[in-house]
Amino acid sequence: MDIETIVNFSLLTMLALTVVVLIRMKSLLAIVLSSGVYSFLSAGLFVAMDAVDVAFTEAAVGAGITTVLLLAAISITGRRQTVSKHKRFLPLAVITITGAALIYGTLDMPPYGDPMAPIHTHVAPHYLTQSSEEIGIPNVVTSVLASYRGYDTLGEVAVIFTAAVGVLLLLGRTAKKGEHK
Amino acid sequence: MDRRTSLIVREVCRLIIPAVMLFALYVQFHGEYGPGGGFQAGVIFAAAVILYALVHGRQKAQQILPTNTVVRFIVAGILLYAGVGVTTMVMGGNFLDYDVLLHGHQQAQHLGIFLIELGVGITVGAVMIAIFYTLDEFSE
Amino acid sequence: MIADYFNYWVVIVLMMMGFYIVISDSNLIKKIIGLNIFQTSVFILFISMSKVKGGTAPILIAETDLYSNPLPHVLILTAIVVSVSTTALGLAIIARIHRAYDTVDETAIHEQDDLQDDN
Amino acid sequence: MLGHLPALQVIIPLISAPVCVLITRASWAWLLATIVSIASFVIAVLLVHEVSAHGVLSYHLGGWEPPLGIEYRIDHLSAYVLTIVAATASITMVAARKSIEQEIPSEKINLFFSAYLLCLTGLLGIVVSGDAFNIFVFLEISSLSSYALIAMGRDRRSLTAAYQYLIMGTIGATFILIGVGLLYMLTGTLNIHDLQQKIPAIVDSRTLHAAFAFLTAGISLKIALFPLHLWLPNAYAHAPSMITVFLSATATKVSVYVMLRFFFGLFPPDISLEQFHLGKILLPLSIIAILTASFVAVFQENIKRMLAYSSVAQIGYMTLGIGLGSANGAIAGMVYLFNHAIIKGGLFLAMACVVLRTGSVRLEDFSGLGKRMPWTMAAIVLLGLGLIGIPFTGGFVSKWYVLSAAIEQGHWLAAVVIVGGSLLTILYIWKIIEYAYFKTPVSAKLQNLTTHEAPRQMLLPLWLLVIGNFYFGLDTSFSLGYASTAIQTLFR
Repeated sequence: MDIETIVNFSLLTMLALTVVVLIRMKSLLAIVLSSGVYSFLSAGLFVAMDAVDVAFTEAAVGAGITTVLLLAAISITGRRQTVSKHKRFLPLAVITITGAALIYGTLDMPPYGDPMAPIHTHVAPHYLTQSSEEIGIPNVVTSVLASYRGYDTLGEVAVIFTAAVGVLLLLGRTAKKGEHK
Repeated sequence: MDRRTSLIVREVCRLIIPAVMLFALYVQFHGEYGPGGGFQAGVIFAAAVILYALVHGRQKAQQILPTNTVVRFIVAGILLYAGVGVTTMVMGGNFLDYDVLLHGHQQAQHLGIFLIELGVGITVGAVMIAIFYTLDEFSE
Repeated sequence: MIADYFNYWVVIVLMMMGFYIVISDSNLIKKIIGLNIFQTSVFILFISMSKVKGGTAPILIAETDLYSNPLPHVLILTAIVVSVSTTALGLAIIARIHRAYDTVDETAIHEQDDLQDDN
Repeated sequence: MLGHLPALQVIIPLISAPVCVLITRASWAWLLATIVSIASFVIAVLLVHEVSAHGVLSYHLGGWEPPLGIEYRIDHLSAYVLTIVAATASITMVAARKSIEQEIPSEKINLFFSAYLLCLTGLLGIVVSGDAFNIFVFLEISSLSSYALIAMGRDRRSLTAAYQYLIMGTIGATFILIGVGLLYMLTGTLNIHDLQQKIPAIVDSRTLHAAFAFLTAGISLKIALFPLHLWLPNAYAHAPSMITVFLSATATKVSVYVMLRFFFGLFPPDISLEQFHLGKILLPLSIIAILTASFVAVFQENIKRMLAYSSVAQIGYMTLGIGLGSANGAIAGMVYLFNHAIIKGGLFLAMACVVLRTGSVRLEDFSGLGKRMPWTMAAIVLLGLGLIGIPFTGGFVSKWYVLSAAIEQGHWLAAVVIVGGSLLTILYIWKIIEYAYFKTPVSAKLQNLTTHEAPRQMLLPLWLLVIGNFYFGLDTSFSLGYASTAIQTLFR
């Protein structure tokens, strides 16, 4: 086993452990912090898999902003998780079926890291070989994000704008007047 | 938080916050060469403002950067992005086809990418700040 | 075989654990956290696809020609933004629910709704 | 300029949404939203003509050839759905002003219309896009904005409904994302046209089967197909009146479009039907949806919720048509989609009129409304005839084609269910008529209320839909003709 594989395996194991612990936790504060840890570990995994831009974003957003928002939310609602009866059987059945469908789907997947997989041989080589000519910047992720698929990024900005409009609509100052109940 | 720790925290933040903001600018304009870009820069910039609001109180942050201004920044960012698209359309290209912006092909792509990344950065940073303000205000 | 798919299998387990939290837990905030874990795990699935053995990050340098696939990275950057947007909106709705019901527990909310007659 | 129409269809509402945030006067925000909706309708009509004249339109965003860049691809199917979405959006907006001013705090109306414009952007963006991931992005724009819009309802239950929808909707979207990811993994492309060329070669791959399963589950959640429909009745019952009108006429219709596009466009139809047995999944679920949801509707005391359950049943008719697995079945499903947008949009618009005047949609509060709001109630009756499927209405045309497609395929059970569902529809529509015309108000509050007819600004759009219901019962040249061309292009 090479060093890359070992790093991968151990990060994945730590991720799994984090979720197992998180499922069993009762304190919302601890849960929020563990979910931050989860994001942070995934950011590490993204670095190990060469996705530095994604890792950067995941660390800033998943571990950073999301955690801050969750903390602000539990300061509104109180930190104690109310314990009540959980449904167990149906959710377990659902995830077993879904998980099984996915595992079944992996059986014909190209092996992990295979450079000859279709995903690496159709459109992607064009980005990697032509973008220095067509765009002229070294970071191919930026080239694809801002130019080849720049329209998706406009959509992404629209999504986050939608979130802002939604939050202002729901919680903005005057919400107190038209109170529900 | 008692006075003494808060003094230390404030002094540390006085140093950190400008550094974080500078870093955000670096990430914004260096995304073409290394990891980073508008989105990450916006988030980092927002983190600096949020840090300021956590240390000095949200009201103080809002005195410097009022909610209304933040909302205007959100709108400005997204309009800048879409505006680049409309401009390329008016200049005879397809939507977001940067090539028509300037004569040199690569220079045009550079300009387009620079502008839309700026739009992304402004909107994302402002949205994060606005959401934090609103959630925090609601909790009072 | 195992080394070829180990990544994917662990990721599937992670996804399902997140999904389980969403559909089994009755605390509204914990559901959102479950959703985050579910989505983050899907991101890991995408990034796993993009990896090329022996490749490097897709930032062009003179020393190599072997890079990992940049496209899934771009897709996941967008998906991360979508995910944080959903979280923010979900939390805003939860804050309002807390004000209206004084609880963020699904079962307790249903009980209150059943008491109030339908209008 | 005509060449830019596909992009303009989405960009105009997209740019108007942030502009709308800056407008402080409520009536101007409404005006902007209305003008933009009508402009989208005009563009949609122009696109219908362009597609008829020149065939498929392809627009390369950013000037990059697909599959390198994102493509907008407009064929008959997308032009047809664009027209429905933009037309109902325009009618909704024209009627919306008074109702929204009453239900939404005035300082927030600009944000509210901005969210509406984003929702419209998302829905139109889904329909014009020829790129699987881009569809996901616009799906999220429309979904996030509809969660926020639904949560603005007057009752606190709108909040829980919005939350429930957010959770279910995000699960659905994540499933679609997984499906798209697996497809990309197998083919290396996200472009739908390109995927269509590549899928036949990998049809035996188990990964492709998994992708198909995840797309089916995700889209079914978004469509609210039984048993994944649970979010819909609450969301429709508690959303602001005009948002129910808008979403019922557009959002689930666009989800049905996504189903058609993915299973008869991205996957070639014969592969979806013969290799993956789409029909065997859709048919039983649709049949159960028609029967159970119609049955539950009969017992509802809240009429908005009754009509929402009715929508779940009507979606069953559409997926039944698609599940029949023939071109005629899919055409029937599309005609159903067309007429149901008119009928259900109209019925919910009538509910908005009633809410504006009485503040209630409880069945017992409808007592005596036949006299007090004659025009609104008459519209409910006429649209109700369409919902049941009485001859000379658009509803009849759609039921007729689903029925004959079922018989053509020899699905007698489906045929019986189609008729049985109509009988149940008679029951719940009759309940409304009974209260409105044959009962006198019991509560003192309502007796003293001097309820009068809804304002003309709402009645005119409402009656436009009523007339549409009858017009498209007689003239099917667009509703049926265009749908046939659309499906035949896909099945060829």
